[in-house]
Amino acid sequence: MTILYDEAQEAIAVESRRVLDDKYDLQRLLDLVDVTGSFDEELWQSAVEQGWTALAVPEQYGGLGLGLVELGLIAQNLGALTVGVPFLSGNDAFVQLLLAGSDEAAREAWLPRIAAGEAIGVAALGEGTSPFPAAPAATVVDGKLSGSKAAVAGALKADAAVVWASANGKPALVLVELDDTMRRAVDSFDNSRLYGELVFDGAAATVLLEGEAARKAALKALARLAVVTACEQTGGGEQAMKIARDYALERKAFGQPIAAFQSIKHRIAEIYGLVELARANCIDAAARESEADFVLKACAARLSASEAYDTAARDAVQIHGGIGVTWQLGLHLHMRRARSLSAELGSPLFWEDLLVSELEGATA
Amino acid sequence: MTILYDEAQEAIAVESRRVLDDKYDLQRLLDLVDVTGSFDEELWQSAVEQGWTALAVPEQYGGLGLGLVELGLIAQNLGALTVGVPFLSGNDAFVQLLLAGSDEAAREAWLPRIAAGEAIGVAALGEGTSPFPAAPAATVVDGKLSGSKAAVAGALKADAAVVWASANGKPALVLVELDDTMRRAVDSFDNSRLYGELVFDGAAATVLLEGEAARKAALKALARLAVVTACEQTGGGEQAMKIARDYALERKAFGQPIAAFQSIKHRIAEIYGLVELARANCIDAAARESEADFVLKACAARLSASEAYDTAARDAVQIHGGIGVTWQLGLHLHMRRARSLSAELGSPLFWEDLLVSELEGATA
Amino acid sequence: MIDLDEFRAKARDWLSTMAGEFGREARRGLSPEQDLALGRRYMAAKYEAGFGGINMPVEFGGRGLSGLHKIVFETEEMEIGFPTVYFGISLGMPIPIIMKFCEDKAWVRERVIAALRGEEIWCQLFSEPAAGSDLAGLRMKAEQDGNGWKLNGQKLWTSHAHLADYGIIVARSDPNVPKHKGLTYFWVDMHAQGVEAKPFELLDHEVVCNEVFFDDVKLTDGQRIGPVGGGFGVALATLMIERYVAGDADGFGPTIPFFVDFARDVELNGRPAIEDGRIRSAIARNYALRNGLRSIRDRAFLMMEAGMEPGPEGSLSKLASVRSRQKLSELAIDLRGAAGLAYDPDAGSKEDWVSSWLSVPTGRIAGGADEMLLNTIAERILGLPQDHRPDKGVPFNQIPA
Amino acid sequence: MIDLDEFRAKARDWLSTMAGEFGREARRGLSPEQDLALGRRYMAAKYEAGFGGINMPVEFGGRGLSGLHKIVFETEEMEIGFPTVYFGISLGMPIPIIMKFCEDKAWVRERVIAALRGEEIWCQLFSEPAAGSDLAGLRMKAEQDGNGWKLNGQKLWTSHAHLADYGIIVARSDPNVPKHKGLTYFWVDMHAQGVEAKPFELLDHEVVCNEVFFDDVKLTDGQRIGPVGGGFGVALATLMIERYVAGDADGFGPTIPFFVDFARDVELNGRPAIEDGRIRSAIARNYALRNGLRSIRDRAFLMMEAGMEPGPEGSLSKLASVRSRQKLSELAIDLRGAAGLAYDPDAGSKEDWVSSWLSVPTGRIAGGADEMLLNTIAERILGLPQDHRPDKGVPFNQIPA
Repeated sequence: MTILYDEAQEAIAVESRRVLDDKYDLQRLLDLVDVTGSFDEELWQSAVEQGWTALAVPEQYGGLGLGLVELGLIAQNLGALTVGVPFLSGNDAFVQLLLAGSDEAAREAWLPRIAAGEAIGVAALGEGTSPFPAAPAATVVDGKLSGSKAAVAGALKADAAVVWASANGKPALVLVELDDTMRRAVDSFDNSRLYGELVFDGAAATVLLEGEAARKAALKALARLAVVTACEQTGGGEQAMKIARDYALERKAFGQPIAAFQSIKHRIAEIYGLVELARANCIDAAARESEADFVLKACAARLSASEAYDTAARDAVQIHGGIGVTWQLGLHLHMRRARSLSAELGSPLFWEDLLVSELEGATA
Repeated sequence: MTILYDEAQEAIAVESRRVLDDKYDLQRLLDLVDVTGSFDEELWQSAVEQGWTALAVPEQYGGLGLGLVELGLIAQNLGALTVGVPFLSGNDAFVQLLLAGSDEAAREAWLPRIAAGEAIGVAALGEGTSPFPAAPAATVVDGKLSGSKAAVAGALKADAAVVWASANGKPALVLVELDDTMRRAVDSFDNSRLYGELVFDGAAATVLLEGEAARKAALKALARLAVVTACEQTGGGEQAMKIARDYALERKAFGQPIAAFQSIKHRIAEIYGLVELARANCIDAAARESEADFVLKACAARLSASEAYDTAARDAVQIHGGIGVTWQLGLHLHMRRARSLSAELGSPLFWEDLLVSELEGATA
Repeated sequence: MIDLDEFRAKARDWLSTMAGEFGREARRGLSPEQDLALGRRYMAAKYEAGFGGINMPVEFGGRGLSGLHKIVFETEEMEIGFPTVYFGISLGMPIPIIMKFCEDKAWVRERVIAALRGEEIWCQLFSEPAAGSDLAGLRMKAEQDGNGWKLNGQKLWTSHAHLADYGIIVARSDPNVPKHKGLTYFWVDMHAQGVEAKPFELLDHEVVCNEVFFDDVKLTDGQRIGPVGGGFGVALATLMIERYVAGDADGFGPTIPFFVDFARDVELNGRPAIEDGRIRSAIARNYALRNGLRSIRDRAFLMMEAGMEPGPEGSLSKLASVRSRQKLSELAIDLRGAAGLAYDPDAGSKEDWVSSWLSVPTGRIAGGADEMLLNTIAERILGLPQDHRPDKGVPFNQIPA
Repeated sequence: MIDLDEFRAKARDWLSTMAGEFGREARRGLSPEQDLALGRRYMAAKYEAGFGGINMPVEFGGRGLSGLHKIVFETEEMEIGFPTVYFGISLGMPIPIIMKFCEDKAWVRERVIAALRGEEIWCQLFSEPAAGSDLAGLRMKAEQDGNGWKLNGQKLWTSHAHLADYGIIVARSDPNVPKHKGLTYFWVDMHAQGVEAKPFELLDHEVVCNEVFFDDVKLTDGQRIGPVGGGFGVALATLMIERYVAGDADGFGPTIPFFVDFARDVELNGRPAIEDGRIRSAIARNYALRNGLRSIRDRAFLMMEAGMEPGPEGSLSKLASVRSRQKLSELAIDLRGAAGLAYDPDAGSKEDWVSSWLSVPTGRIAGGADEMLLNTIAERILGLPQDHRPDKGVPFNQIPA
């Protein structure tokens, strides 16, 4: 796959940004921060109308049949505006895992509803501090799932999950409807991510994949989740950088714009570099989904995008001085989102380790 | 012990610097860089005349009976001028290890000669990449030492060594005369450190300490070596910072001194901070030699001084632009010394691990 | 004068008897109003016990001890988490300034004692929307008005202004001269006609800072502090007072032992995180940095005790410690992965990583942004040139806005 | 035009047949003179084989292919370590400039072919003792002299000047106008009366750079390139040519796989270092950075191939890759502890950590210091203001030295 965008892709990027800019409302986003279980319903409605939920669902299931590149472009725009709708990446991981399995009935039951925006899915892989435990403690016995899975974005509103669990002493991916599942809501510093732990107590579970096939599918889904999230982080980082640049051009101190001071000017240039490296890694990874080194490339995208967003958000606040730490300016939305996106898929340390393991595999 | 210098200490600092400034000869130092086995004999003669070799030797053995604080002040000045005499810290470690043991005959044989500058001693603790292996491979059997010890500063000219070895399955510190010992000279990027591996093949060895007592004494000697070296690094870092500052004030670009550009100005300020933190840690450690947390404090001094010198040397070269990378300016002497002092006692990773182990011990 | 060790022992004794009524645990769950009221009672008790105004002159109601005694007391006091935050600025800058500059000594004594007892609170009205790091760029207008003055304009970032009874303020009395030269310094009654403090929220919902509007606020000339046009000098003197205030090597965030305990508990790849090299590196590096800061502070204390001027390296404290706190807080949150997403708004920033991380950006800006601190080190300590300043020597009203 | 993949295959075939005679192994132990002679023979062979002047016009003796063909060839060529270093600048900037600006086409064609065959070498005489980053601050004097010109002054940092037959030079023809406006550009004969190149050593003993003195060196007006007073524009055009030259994501130092192998071999606490979190972090971070740079480069190639202008993010390559190389080289040396102190002056900086570390500071300065690159990104890409420049618009001879 080429790493240059084609015209259709350019159009998706421009059009999705236009829709989001239209709907953007800072006050609404600020209001979401403190309320556990809240999200931006109005914007989500637009997303469904725009067909973003159908984007990466195969055409035979009512989707548009597009891929990771297109999804990444939307994610980048969502990230830029710190939107309060956390369903894009979770839906996609759910879809991918159903596609990886061989349960056609499950696909027919869920994929059209996901595409139409009538249902929300998540992938529940992590437990405790690990985003992908080698031997998951959640266990399926006789088709019943028990155990708890770490907080996942969107979990508080999700209708179904694909869960990384143990079955017959082997790892497995199982499909669970969440109607009766207890969700332990997380009161978070970024509540519109709808974080909740999922606590299963004998929930009916359909096994999609088992053993090594399950592990491979889960790792690939995690990597794809990482790439979509990295695109979101890159978009956030770029936007924080631009906000800092614009402020530095406008704000004066000692008779000149603060952008004229190299401590500000060079810092913004460094952030630009981090953002462009993240973007380049995202583009590279998105184009290599079917290659053997996809997980490796996803790790690179994840690491550089986390660093870019983290640095951009932190420095944008610092460059703003006092005004940057006020509630009402809302720059802290980027600071919060940078942190939540960094933590929700596991720490950078996890991704560093995974990258090196992949690299060792490749060069051994 | 107080952390303020008394008058005698201030005098040592000022006087030793004066002597060194008098003897400083850039060309002589440049000439030493490439010649394995070379050192600054003229300066060493002055050091002996000044009594620096006697400084930390107890009075009963012909020394001045001063301590780590005074030694650190000299080391700081030696570091500032990247002198080509690597004997101060090795001598001191050798003396300390003889004092830690109970072999009075060995003390009487060696300490007066060390104090008088007639003999040079080293502590040979490291093997391979480790500055302090838990189970040294060098072994003493029936009073004969075999095995090889990692490169030590000053080794090519040393007369005797205290060696960290195994004896009867336990660790031990043994004294060895080096007259007949094979020294594998290291062709180094900083040759005036006189690096050589010591290769023992049945050398006569006197056991000074064994078992846990040996381990404790060796660790303390290593910590003391680290503090003296940290003082040397701090002196080097401070000097590199001053050289960079002076150049930045003098060199003009775009119609003003380059020091007026914040990228230069703030970088020098950051180095100042690193140097002062290193100095503060050195002072703290030197004053706590008899306390239970001495090793912990020594690790802190070592780490911050390595970082300060490394950063100062690297940035001083960068701030100089083209002229900074010329042979003749000699700024690379700081770059070389920063690296050699960082590597010769084991990597920063070793010291990080040791610091945390000490901290865990203290807070467990 | 009482010896420091003896004083420390006495202070500890007294503080430990107060911990139950006023300490961290007693404050948990209080509303801001209740916490302030508790704070006022604590200040009164402290004053009665002889620990109020430790280094202030006896003639003004203080105890006449040294600055070191004060620092010793406050270091002990900080450990227990008393509600003293409302009085820190009040007693830190405005009270020393009126003691130094105001002529009506009886009035000053009344104010000092009321402030020490927590009955009155003072604020410091310096920053403005267009004057933060560049304090001399301020626009608050002070016009001659009969025998007195009239203030018009807006201040910003004023801590505790909404709780304050009095304030010290710098205003522009002459816009026709270069900006540092046209300022005059006053004290103001925060309850006077035309003063309005509007508190606003910071990013962690904390309500400390205010916008303060002045609309034809009348002052007597007796409220002037220092000469007309000499306000910048008094303002600098005010800021210099901050210099020797005890810093915190932990940047007012969690300590290294706290992180060590955390790193023992949290898992990384199925093992305690503390066994991982990256975590060991973070612990070691931050320990070394903070140990250096503590050593610098201890040396400064010893020098002050010996009657010497401490070295300029004390200016590293805030810069280095707050950055260290920021990075370590981020790492701690990330280490917990999905488990690190929870936030307890009642947790304190010395005991909770998310609280520490959320409030640390304020610390990097308040009391001098990193960039200004680096400039100060570069210019005052290292003798490097000032930045280019196009406003230098230009009459204030001719500087482009 | 031959398709890129086919071209790459042909290039690889030919290069592999040359490796034995001219590659890295064949060069080991050669004196500088022998290595240069080998290089000249390699260039001649390359020209004969049709790989000289790949993207230069056929009329001047080139092959008329695209810039991408050239980059493809050079990427393959770099792997084998041929002695091409003496000809890089010569063919990179001066030759394209004379092709573009000089009017005597027959003479140009002779020069181009001689340079492509390694028979003649050109150097670029820009920097001076007081004009490095600030190129327009140069002082080399060009005075009208009859119908021609006379040069007096000193250049510095001129790579390979001591080997060069010709050079391009910028000199000050009018000190009475602002500094960018008083410059004129020429080509010079390095063997002419009054030209003296004095090579000097860099910190790793490498002899590449020269001081070059000009003492009443006479030029004809035909040696002028561009208009009188228009030299800065031609100089900028020269520097722009560098922009699309292939970078190296490894900063011309060791690769990540090389570090991975190293980290498997070296021990830390008795275990392979690669098992340690710090080492894994260094590998992962540097891999991600360099993978990003490679992706940027690949995208730029594709865009050029598609006839589009590549994005400005290509300007990150040197800045990021050389810093990455520096940190990784330092880490590798430190990891070896006392065993890392050895130095082999014959080792290459892509295969040896000490060599890489010793020569990397030159890389951080040559071709634009980090600080200048950051300024370029900030100003040209992000639209941030230029630094304060007290010399702006001031006649050159009134700028304080």
